Amino acid sequence: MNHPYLPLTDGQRRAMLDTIGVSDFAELLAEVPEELRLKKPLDLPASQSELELSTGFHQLAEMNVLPELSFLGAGAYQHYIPAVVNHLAKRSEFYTAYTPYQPELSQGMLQAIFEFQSYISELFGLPVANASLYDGPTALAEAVLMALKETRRNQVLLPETLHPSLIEVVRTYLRDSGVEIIILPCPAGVQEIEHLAKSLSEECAAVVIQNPNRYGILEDLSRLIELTRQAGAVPISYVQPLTLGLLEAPGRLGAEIVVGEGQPLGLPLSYGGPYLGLMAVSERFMRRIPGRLVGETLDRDGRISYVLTLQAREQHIRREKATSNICSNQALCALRAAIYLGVLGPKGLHQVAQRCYDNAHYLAAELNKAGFPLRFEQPFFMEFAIHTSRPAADLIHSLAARGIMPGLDLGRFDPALDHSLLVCATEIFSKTQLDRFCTEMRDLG
Amino acid sequence: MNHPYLPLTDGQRRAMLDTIGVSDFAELLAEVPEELRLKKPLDLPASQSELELSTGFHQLAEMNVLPELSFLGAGAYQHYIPAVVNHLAKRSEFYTAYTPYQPELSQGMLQAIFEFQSYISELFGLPVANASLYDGPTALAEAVLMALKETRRNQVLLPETLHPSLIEVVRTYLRDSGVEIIILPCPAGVQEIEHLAKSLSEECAAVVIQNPNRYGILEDLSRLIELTRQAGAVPISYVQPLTLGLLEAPGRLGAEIVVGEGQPLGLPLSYGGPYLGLMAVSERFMRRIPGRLVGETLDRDGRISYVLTLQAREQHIRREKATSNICSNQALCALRAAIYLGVLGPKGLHQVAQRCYDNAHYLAAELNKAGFPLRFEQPFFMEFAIHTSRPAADLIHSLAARGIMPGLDLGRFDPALDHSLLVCATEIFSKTQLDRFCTEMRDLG
Amino acid sequence: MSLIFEKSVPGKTAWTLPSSDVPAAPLDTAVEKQLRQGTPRMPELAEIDIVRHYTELSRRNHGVDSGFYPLGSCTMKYNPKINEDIAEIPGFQWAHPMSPDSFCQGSLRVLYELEQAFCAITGMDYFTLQPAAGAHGELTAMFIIKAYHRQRGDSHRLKVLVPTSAHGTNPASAAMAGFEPIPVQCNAQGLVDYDQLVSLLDDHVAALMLTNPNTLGLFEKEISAIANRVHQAGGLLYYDGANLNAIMGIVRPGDMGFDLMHLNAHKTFATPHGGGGPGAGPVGVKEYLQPFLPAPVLGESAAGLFWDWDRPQAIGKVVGFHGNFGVLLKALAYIKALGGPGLQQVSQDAILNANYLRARLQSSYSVPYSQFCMHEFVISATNLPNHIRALDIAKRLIDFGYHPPTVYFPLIVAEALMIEPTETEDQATLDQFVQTLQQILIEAEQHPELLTSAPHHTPVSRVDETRAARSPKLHW
Amino acid sequence: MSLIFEKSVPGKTAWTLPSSDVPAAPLDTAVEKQLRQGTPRMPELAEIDIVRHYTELSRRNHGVDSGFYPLGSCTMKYNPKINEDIAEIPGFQWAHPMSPDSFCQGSLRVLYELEQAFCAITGMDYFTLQPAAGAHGELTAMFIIKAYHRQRGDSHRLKVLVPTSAHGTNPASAAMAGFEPIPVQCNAQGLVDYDQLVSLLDDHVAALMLTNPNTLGLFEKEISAIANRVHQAGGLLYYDGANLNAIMGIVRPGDMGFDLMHLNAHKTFATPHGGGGPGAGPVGVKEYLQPFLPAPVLGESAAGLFWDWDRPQAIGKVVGFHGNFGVLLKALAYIKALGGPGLQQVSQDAILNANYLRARLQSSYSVPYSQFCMHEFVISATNLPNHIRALDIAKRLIDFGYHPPTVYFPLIVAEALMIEPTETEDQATLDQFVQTLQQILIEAEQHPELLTSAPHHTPVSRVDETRAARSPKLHW
Repeated sequence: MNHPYLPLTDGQRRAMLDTIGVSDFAELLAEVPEELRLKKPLDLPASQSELELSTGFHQLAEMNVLPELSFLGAGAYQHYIPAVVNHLAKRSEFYTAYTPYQPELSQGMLQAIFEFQSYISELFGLPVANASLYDGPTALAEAVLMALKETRRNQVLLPETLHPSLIEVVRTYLRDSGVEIIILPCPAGVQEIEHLAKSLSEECAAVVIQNPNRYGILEDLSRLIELTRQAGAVPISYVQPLTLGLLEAPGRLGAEIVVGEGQPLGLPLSYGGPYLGLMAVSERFMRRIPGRLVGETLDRDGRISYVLTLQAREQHIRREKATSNICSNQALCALRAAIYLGVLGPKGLHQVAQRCYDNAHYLAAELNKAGFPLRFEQPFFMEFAIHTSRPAADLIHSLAARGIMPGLDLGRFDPALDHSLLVCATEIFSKTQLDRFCTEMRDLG
Repeated sequence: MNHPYLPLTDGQRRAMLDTIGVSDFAELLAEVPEELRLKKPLDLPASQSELELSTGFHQLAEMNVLPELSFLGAGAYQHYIPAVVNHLAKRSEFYTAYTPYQPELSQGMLQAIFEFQSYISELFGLPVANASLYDGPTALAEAVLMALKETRRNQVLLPETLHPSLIEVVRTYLRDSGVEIIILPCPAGVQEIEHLAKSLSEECAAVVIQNPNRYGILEDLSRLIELTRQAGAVPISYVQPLTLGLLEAPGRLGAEIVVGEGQPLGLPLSYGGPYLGLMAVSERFMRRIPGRLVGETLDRDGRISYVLTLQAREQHIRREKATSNICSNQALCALRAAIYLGVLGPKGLHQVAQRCYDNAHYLAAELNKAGFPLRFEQPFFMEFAIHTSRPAADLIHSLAARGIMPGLDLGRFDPALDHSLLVCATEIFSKTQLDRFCTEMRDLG
Repeated sequence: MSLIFEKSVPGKTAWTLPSSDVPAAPLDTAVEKQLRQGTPRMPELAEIDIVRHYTELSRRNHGVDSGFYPLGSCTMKYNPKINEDIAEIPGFQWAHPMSPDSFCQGSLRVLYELEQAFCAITGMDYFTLQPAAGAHGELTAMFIIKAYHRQRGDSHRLKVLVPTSAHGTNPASAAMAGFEPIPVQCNAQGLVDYDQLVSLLDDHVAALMLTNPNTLGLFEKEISAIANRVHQAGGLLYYDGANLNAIMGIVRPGDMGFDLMHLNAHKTFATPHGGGGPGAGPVGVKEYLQPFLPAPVLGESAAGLFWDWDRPQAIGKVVGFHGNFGVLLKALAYIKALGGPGLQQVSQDAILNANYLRARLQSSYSVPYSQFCMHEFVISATNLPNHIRALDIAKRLIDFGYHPPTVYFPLIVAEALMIEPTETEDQATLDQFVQTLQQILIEAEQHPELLTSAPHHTPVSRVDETRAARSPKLHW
Repeated sequence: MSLIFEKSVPGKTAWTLPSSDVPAAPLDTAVEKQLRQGTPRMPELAEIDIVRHYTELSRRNHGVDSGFYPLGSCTMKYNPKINEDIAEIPGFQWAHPMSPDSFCQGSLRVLYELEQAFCAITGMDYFTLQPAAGAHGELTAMFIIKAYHRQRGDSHRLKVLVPTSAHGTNPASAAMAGFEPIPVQCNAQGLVDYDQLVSLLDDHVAALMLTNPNTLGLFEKEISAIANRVHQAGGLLYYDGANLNAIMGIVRPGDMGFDLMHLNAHKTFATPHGGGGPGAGPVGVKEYLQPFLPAPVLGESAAGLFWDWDRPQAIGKVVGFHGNFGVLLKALAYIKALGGPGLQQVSQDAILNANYLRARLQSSYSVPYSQFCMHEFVISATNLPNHIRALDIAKRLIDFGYHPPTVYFPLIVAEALMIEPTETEDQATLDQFVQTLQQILIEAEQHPELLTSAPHHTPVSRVDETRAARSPKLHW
């Protein structure tokens, strides 16, 4: 069989079997019991040529409806990705490499990840950032596990204002572990200080605060962290990293673990993945942090070089005693994020955050004029919930027909909010586009 | 001014002016007469951000109508381009380099071009292929100039079956040169042997045969070449290189110069450029051939290496005595062609040519059944002219509304052919697609 | 080379944003209170600076496109370029994971077809595509095993048997899910010690984790008997799919008696691993475990495909959205490109290449196990002259343009070099590699310093890993 | 490294085509007669072989993304990445050049906007975008000049004056169009010898070809007087736009008295030159030369833009279709990204960088002309110790990661090194370059063999150009 992906020719196969000293391939399978062997071909469609693949997948892609304007956020955000991100991350020396186990041959990726850690450490305000985790929610689950181990306590407080998938993933990771998960109700759309104060006890290992929260609202982060620390629990902050162009690094406000979803940093939406789990921790968690860490060192000639370090935490050394089972991470996504942050620079980061803020606030004001008031009277950042007179699900379908995805039907998470829409406005929109959205909403709403 | 493309900062600019010893930039312009200096800003739109550029150009691209199925060829062909072509040609070491003047730093491009020359030499059946020219028609014009110089004769015979732009470009290059261009009428759609025989004289420097010709028809190449040689003129062959998967190399049939348009070898249509002028010549033209040549040599340590050679032909050495003024060529396009040919291999090249042939002949037969007979009863390769009962221009607009571009209105070149359509079927079409075309033609024709 | 931070020049920019006619919103007091103090320490650079920085970094890195990469257990096969282009089709790239299902029928179809293909290849009945990586798939499987026993009232089953040759992720995943991993020794043939295994089976055993072929590249031929005994004892059999590349079209985990498994899209299905990730670790189960799969699962109705959230016994979500879609998409493209016979040829060629290398190397190097291997094999660099170690050989290989094999794994072989050529190398590459390894042996005898001081042509020489760990410097 | 042909293994393939249900057509006798005898000697390779071959080749090449590339007269500036993406938008990439105009309004709009922008930048009235490269633009311009004089009954005007400092393409283009190039000397200031020029003007002069700033990077300050005299003599003034990068927003050829010009999209407008091409060499003319532009020209009607073929005085087509559209598209994107003030800053920074380098180098190297330069300048490597030549310096620069400057051009300066930093380098890069050049001077004194044996770290050492030309081997 000849195939572009299979460089062996029949002649080579024959010669190689001769060298091995067998007369046919089947002899090599001597150890595979006959009765287990597959008797029929795999039940799969026939091999496709590249042209067919290309055509077929373009057709599949066209079955997706891509709105002209989308105000859907809710954990995955459409930001502008500068062209250089793709051009550079697509250098094949990067994307066809494996984990940099051999540092001399991998200084490129190791340095890129060291720089990535530096960005995250700086943005999050904590000294130790890892080389990435799978995504934001799994990073949060790992954070919670760390806090449980470190405090040896057995309870976690999760405000209802966390994105539902955060709560779900943490639940999955802790199911049957004996850890008590307490969901704190937040009818006003924010975690109330008094309520957290009442809920905290000496059993609490961690409190998780998402800021901005699931409704795009800003929590009173400093005070929530302070309360948590006072109770001896670990304050864990969950962030959309681009908001940190305006907002203080949670680590500097006292959070001991900061995690977040790195997708906004130069990754396409891609129906939910691959994304990028971000994590930074305070010193005391350095030897507990899951995932790879790249450290600086010297080579034999005294040159600065980079290497995977503190591997004694990891599964391939410690096996069942490892801090986590994580092995693969999202290194290529981390590379993209690093390139993206390099393009932004400090001013660009501030500019993007500010523009998101401005766009969202202009849009909220205009939607309010158009008859869609805010659902929660709370300060927000780049996402906000509005009240709709028609069920949000209906509204979405009406607007979609005009090429607009107006946001998330909050009824999907909470039936009581089925007349609420979560609207997100990033920096990509012009005033004309925002105005068009408002006009269409007024027409149809 | 700060801009992503301008790395100097105002601080650096200031410091550099200080080092130079001037107080402001204007002093550096001391030699530029004040009265010539532009007094107002350039009349151009304001600087756009990358996001605006991206959006704006996508909007412009959408103003082009891309049919679902296009049977338009006529000198530019839609073949399948394997993914590796772009991935490899887009390596920035290739595309951000200049002409390989410094061989030690340019072995990559030099070897790639040497390999390109080897492919063209082999396909065309001649020993000397250059590193590329601008496009097929300019390559032909250069070929004619070479033949004129070599033979010291003063007349060129161009059959009417050459693509009109070939004739036009040759005319442009020879206007006012005193060279006589004789266009040989070809009412049957091919150059008739007898007619050429009658037209040839001792004044003739060259005869150009396009094969397949402007109507996709196969000329009687061997005999036309033979006649030309007998008259002491230079036979120049013009080819669509992919047909050479089936057809004999013109050099082996006696052509002394073979030129062609390399676009089919892995280049997108791109509204006509950048394309790829191909040229190979016999030994006697080696020191007359225009354009760059890469030759093999050795380095000081005896290693095989590659270098631009026979530069004494070229303008930067010989100035007005150069064989041509050419300096830039289409090296990056040649690189793409080389990668493409490497992917095809000998079997793939044959397969593509055969599939084009099969598809075109099936389509012609089906269109004939649908009421569109061949315009010329001549053997063709992958393009053919059909007779349409409605004006071809009308038919094109009717079919376009159904997503099909049926071909070229031959009336654009020759008013007498305004009820003729030149139809091209490459390897990219499935039978289903060809059948759909025939059905739509029957409906509308 | 300098860090990107060290190249910063204040005032440079690589970023542009359209000028805006949206009025600047006054900052809310809540924002004012949280406003970032000071400017983050990030570099200021022009576009060319960034391009040159990462271009240079890339040239200090080795990928499959750069040369042979026989990293055992990592299956570094060629990553087809068309798959990269497919993943960049805007309809896929900009589909939002929270869009209503009716907007995402293309993406859902991709996932659906991939589930079907994985079932066909593995003999499992259902798949979840959520897990983001192999170890994540293992963890998901452990959660499923736990849920299964709980539902049967078997919550006391907390032991998971793990062969000592297993990947480190196995015991780690079991532990993370709250199980107690119990090691099972290997016998002299490199296979699971059947008797010891049987002796460990009791009603506290939740599962056996096994990869087959195992990490020595050897097929566990007693697998049917093992499966029977584990099942009889009430345990489940979990298949670590890291080595699936050895068996496609030859045997199927589902037919060998495994109840559930994960696979690694980035290994077997050729999706780029990008310097450590992303990957994808889909988990397949037999019918009876289907209720426990993470929610949501794909359903099909007259209106098309949809996410079915009504899954009362599900273990819950294991990622934020639907898994690493971009990776899964490439895996499907790979499967479609090869088809059934092609995938079988993949495994056959992987096995052939490994046995060929093994046959050619066994006159020079110690090959600890005598039977034919599957897709990879281990050599042992013991008893080499001049105290040369496996690491020295690995580093010396770098000088010849090779990425070294995996070293010091599996732990049960001393001075192990674990070689996995994959099917995407041809005989000529393998022959050159053999020749190099033979030459290195001669060097070990005659010029051992060539090995101990290797590598010589890399941007840095052998790095001090101890120093890095002693006083960690983890950021600029 | 081996040629791709040498890597061939019969039976390998990297190509697939869908299986076809179109019946195989019997070959026509005409085809039978012309059927290729034997299989062409092309390599048979798998996809990975091709990928590794070209990846390795790329790593043996230097581009702007790899480092500083101060190749005088070639304007090796940074190529913005967004422009590559724009050129790959399917609507542009798959527009057919023979499509009816109504199908191509997007592409036509691009060309139209670019013509407008070029007019604004150069002060010309009309542009043709057909010419495929700079030299091709020169040739087109020569054809236009010829047509102009013919139409005026001045067909005897066959002399074209060309300064000795001009690019070789100038005399070659003039000759190719049937003119007789007449050299004009330079004076001690590196400028055109005005008196000699005047003495050459007569009624056989068709035109003067001039680049301003000239190839020494010096501004021809007598340009107004020159233009007057040439015009008085009935000649036309042609501007070689190779050095346009020096003057955007500062002066315009149209305002300096030039009648027509070409420009180089791949130099001034940052489109990649790809190892020698493609480029684009649009030609701009004043109103009175517009009738002679190649046909077709862009027209605008109520129905949109269209190609106007009704051009009786046109010189004819100079390329097969509409020019290098993909290149022109990138040029427009570049112009839009910068806008008017941005382009002015481009030229200012190009001038500043050149003068800065010149100022810093003049204490170490001989700088033959004393006035400030524009975007580039020439140093002369004469009187160096130990018979070190410009070429040695160039080759030694390679060891430090630089592409050398242009050497031995312009011909009027002995041992010339022509340095053009462009505006896309910053001060730090220039400072390092200066430091390297100074160090090389010290080496020339102390270790001349370091220079004469350079380069040392490249895949090949200094190559034997003579051998290549003596017995040319031009293919495998």
